[in-house]
Amino acid sequence: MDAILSFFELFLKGLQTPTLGFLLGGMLMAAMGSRLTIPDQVYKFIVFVLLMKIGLRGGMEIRNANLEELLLPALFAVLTGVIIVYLGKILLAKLPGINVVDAIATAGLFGAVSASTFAAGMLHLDDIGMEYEAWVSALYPFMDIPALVLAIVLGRLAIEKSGSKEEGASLKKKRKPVSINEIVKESLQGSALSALILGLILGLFTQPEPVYESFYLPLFRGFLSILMIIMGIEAWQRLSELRRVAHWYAVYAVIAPLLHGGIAFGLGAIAHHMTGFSPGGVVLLAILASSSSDISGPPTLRAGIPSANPSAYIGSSTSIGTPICIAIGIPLFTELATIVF
Amino acid sequence: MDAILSFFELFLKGLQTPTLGFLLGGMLMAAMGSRLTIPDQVYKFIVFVLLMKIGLRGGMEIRNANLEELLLPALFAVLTGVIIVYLGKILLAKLPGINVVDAIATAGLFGAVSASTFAAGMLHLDDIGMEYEAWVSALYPFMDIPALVLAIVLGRLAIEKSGSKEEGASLKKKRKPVSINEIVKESLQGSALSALILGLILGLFTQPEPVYESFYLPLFRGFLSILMIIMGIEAWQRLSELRRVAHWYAVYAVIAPLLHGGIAFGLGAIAHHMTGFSPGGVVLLAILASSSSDISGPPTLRAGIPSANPSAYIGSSTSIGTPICIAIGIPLFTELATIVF
Amino acid sequence: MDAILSFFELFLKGLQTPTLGFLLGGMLMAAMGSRLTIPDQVYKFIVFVLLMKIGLRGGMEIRNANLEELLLPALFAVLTGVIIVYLGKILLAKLPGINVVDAIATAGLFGAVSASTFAAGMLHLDDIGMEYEAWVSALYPFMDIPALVLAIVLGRLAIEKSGSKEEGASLKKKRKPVSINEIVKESLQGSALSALILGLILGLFTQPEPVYESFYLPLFRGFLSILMIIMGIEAWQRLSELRRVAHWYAVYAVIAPLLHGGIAFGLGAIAHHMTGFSPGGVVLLAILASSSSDISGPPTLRAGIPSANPSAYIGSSTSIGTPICIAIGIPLFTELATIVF
Amino acid sequence: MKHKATLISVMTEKVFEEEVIEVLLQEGAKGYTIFEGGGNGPFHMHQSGHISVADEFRIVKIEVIVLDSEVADGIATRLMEECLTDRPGIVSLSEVDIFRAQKF
Amino acid sequence: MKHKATLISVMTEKVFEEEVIEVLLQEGAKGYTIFEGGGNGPFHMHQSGHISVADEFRIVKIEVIVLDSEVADGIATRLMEECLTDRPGIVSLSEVDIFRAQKF
Amino acid sequence: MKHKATLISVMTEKVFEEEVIEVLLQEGAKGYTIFEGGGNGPFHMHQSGHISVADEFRIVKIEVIVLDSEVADGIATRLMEECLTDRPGIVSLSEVDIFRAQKF
Ligand SMILES: Nc1ncnc2c1ncn2[C@@H]1O[C@H](COP(=O)(O)O)[C@@H](O)[C@H]1O
Ligand SMILES: Nc1ncnc2c1ncn2[C@@H]1O[C@H](COP(=O)(O)O)[C@@H](O)[C@H]1O
Ligand SMILES: Nc1ncnc2c1ncn2[C@@H]1O[C@H](COP(=O)(O)O)[C@@H](O)[C@H]1O
Ligand code: NA
Ligand code: NA
Ligand code: NA
Repeated sequence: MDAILSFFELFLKGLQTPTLGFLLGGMLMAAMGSRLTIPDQVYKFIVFVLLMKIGLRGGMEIRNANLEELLLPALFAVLTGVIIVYLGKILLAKLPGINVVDAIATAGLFGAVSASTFAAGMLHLDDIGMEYEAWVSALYPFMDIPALVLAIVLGRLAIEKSGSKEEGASLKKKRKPVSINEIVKESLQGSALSALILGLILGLFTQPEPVYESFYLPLFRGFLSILMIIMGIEAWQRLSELRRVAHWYAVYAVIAPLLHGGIAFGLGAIAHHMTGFSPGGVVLLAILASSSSDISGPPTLRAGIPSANPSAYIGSSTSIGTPICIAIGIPLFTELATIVF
Repeated sequence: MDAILSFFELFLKGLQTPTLGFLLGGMLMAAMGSRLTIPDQVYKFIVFVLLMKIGLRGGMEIRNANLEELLLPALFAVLTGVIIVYLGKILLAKLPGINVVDAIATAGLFGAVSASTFAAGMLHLDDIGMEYEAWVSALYPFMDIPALVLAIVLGRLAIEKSGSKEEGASLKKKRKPVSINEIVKESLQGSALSALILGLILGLFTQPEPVYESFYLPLFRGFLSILMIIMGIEAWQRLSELRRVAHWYAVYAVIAPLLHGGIAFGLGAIAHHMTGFSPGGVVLLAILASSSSDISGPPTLRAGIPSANPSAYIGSSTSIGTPICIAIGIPLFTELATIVF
Repeated sequence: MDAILSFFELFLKGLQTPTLGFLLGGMLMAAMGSRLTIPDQVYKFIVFVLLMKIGLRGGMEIRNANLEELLLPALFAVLTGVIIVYLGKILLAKLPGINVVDAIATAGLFGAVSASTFAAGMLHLDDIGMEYEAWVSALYPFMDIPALVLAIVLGRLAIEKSGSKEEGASLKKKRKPVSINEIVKESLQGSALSALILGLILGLFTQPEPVYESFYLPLFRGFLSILMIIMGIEAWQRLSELRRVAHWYAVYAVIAPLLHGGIAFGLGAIAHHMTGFSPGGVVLLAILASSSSDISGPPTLRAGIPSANPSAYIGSSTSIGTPICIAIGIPLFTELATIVF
Repeated sequence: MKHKATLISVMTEKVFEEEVIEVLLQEGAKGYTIFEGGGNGPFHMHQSGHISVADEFRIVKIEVIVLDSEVADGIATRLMEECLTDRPGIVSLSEVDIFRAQKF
Repeated sequence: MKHKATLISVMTEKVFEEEVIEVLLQEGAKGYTIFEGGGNGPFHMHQSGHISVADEFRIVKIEVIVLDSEVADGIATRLMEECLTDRPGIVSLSEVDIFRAQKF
Repeated sequence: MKHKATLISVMTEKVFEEEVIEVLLQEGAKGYTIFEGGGNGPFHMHQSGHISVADEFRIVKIEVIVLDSEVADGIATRLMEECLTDRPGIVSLSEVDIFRAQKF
């Protein structure tokens, strides 16, 4: 009871934090029909700087870290990504009016990771002073890639099985078979993961402290605030697309972030007890799971499963999944960690 | 006499302030045929950050403000906007070679407000330490919207009256009638006002102090300097358009900023004596009036009165009105305030 | 021997400096097929801010400088630009498989100056505390313009001489003759030189200290780091173009930066002994010579000598010349200065 | 299987884009594509250049392919009368061949 | 000297651009041009709008001119079958006159 | 009222845009539209890609509609001879129908 009260208090206070406030502000603007936009190129630059900042810091701190500790959490990250996709396939595809291929794509996006949400989570922990391992940002690809790869493989298998008979024949001859290697490579080469990896490498092998302190760190909070406005606008605008697809997507999108975060939190707690994974690390693992990909995921899925309907997967993720994760997921898992550990 | 001398001194010193210097620098570059450009997307982002900064600060300070004090200045802002448009219609439309519809559109743009000029005015007051009310930025829409709405309504009435007889009939059936509500809504949804309002709301209801201090505030001066360069380039480039229209536009554009600022200064002085409106507030009200819209105004007018010639209204405002307002208006009204109050 | 050792040490340490590290990081990303990109508009804005920063500082410091001292180094800058082009024409054009027009264009690009490399050199000197004259940035156009003008003139003469006989006749009637004035004007109006000159003027005639300290200076290091990533990506991507042209371009591009820097270093040393040109100034003169133009040079050459193959000149310069200059040239000339002076 | 169809190209300022699209959809166009550009025409001046403080003044080209050439004529006529009479803009029609006629 | 040629226009999402170009080059096209835009079509929704968090969903138009109209038909057919069957996209052909035939 | 007209499309690099437009205006074109894109052609390489440190190398397409097909031929011939002989670029002509002939 106390916990619930304390969570509501936290939530109300959360509404006042810039992160959530700016997200809601963006939604409000879009809802009022505002023509406010942040140029696409600025958006890309902001995301790049945020990911470089996270990567650089991770890289600089990893230098003295004990990387063996990463093993179990990384394994759990992979496991979470895989579970989310299978779970989504089972849950969503059974619902009325939902095509199995669309269900798989949606689950893939929820299994993948949002860099922006992750950045918001990190800033939150930094602000309240909850510590986490230096290498936590390196967990990102361990959850992101397996989820996307699995979704694409399952999606293509589903298409082949149910496949449009007339065209099937001519297509099979010409379309290349699913290559897991290819998809993994494609994922790693995406702009979000590339920026993170570049930051990690530069943090690890060069001495970027002066530029980190004078540029990447001071811009972090401001750029994140703008990113939240963009995501808010986008969330509202995608709602209209969500309305065109089955309502069950909306239901899934409300529950999924909390369910997925909960699963990861549980696995993280096991790591906490087995190898001393920090409470902050557990929270960030939960946020990775709770978030759904907004930058690299959609185009990867689009290329991988072209016949899946983006209105379904982008709509669910951007319009509902992400706001729920930021508004409820982040404070919830943080609060949970202070109670549990 | 002393006052005039002191103003000239101020003006010479003003030439050295970065704000005006950067504006003139931009004009110089364009005059020399330079291919220097600031990308459009960067321009939009800069304007967004400036307006968010102004809005956030306003919102944060309004929390403890006595909002009743806003009433009279807001009323005077509306009045100024309306006076400017009628005055412009009367003065400009009488001049030889000037079409009444173009005259109205031009007056509308001068009645509306320039966010960039307003930002320059605020920075100037901050630099010399002249204080103003927290809610002054909220006056912006009270002058901007009435001026644009009135101009569009008058413009359309003028077209209908003088209207091209042949097409008139078929048009009247199909064109929607003027809806004031629509125009107000359109104005509020424009990107400039949206950013300002978003900032105000976030400043009022969330706790954006950390992000304000670490991001919006420190970038303000630099972004404004770049905006001045852009405006200088633009001012010069539009001169060629101004040359295509009647010379009287140039005359109007020289006088209007000082005349309009003077009117608003007078109304502001009344508010000063009646309700204690601060001298800084009076100066900013005068700058709002003196400025002419450069971001939202032109497209609003273009959509509202498509047959009005943008070379006339944008040329007058951007090439002459804005530089006069920044170079002469801002120091003039500031100096006036130190003398008068 | 000691000197060589000390240089290698420096080079290894240099690999860890963010400047070089970020350049290599960008190359690595591109080599791994990453889709990481920095939007073009952001790139332009970054270059603008870097050049404004350099210009502003130069302008502010020049106020108290003895500008007569600039004469000899400026003369040597011109001389270097001219020597590089003639040398390139003689060396490159003799090599098998190389067209004389392409050779001249390539030499022109290596004679011209890279703003980004120059910025990297300045930051390096600032970091190690080696001082240089306030007016050093003003040397830029003295080397850049003569090199480009000479290359275009020589290129056009070569075309006329060897010229395609059939079309020659009709062309000669219609094409305007080479106008040196035109080319100089075009160069000065280019976006890079314009930004530098604008900064110099504003630094000289206005009081931009507050905006310099609050904006241009703090962003310098960070923006340069991003520029290095962009240049790294670009360097790798252009390699494929270089592969389409004669291998001798690659050989030239490896040697040229060191050779050209060496020539300028020698001339700078003369100025050091004659007029007290500072060691830091000598290093920067060498870096100007060692660098090859990446922003304004290519389009100027493209317009001036359209039949020259951009794969040859851009490929050599961007893919090999620039990385060599940054990785080896900058530390080499700096080290040389500490030994020699 | 190739089919004859008509491509309608509308050039106008961005600020009038929405109205044009409304007409297209009312007339039953199943799809359209929009490109941004710059331009100059006999009706006033236009933003063709680099800096564009008033972005909405940019030129857009809206392309629509319809199967029936009479529908195309109807769309073009409505556009000329309703959207472009006292505004900048031109409309042109040309013949194209398309595939999968059911999409148009 | 004018020559008859065929212009092939492909509209699809950016994410499929690479595959289309691969087919074009395989079929011997000597050049092509790409424009970015926005659009809407009967196959799912598309990003036509302003903000585009998923930039790869933008519409591109790929234009290729080839001399031989049968080559054009062949390219169009291959594109429809291989690249655009279960994906967004349309292909159209039109007649143009070009100069310097050796370039095509 | 529909009228026959000719659409001239010029693809070249941005750096040569100004010269092309000069020719168009000299020949009496009353309007033109420009789109930016990327491309590849047989004459050297072009920037088709994403990053473009040398923005002026981008491809532009300049579209001009003129009423008289002989004027169109004249423009095309002048462009080929004066602007595009030793430079990248192609010119194509096609037939279109336009409205309000007085604008062209
Ligand atoms: N003859 C033309 N050829 C190509 N585009 C044109 C032509 N005339 C006008 N345009 C385009 O249509 C827009 C509006 O033209 P206007 O209605 O004449 O102002 C111009 O900005 C051009 O982009
Ligand atoms: N009738 C049409 N006219 C013009 N463009 C179209 C048309 N139909 C589709 N398109 C374009 O082709 C893209 C893909 O269409 P679709 O395959 O129907 O999803 C759309 O986003 C439009 O850009
Ligand atoms: N066959 C073609 N089809 C479409 N566009 C082409 C073609 N050939 C060349 N282009 C365009 O024209 C530009 C210049 O071509 P080029 O003169 O061959 O270098 C290229 O970058 C393409 O954008
Ligand atoms: Na996830
Ligand atoms: Na005003
Ligand atoms: Na050089």
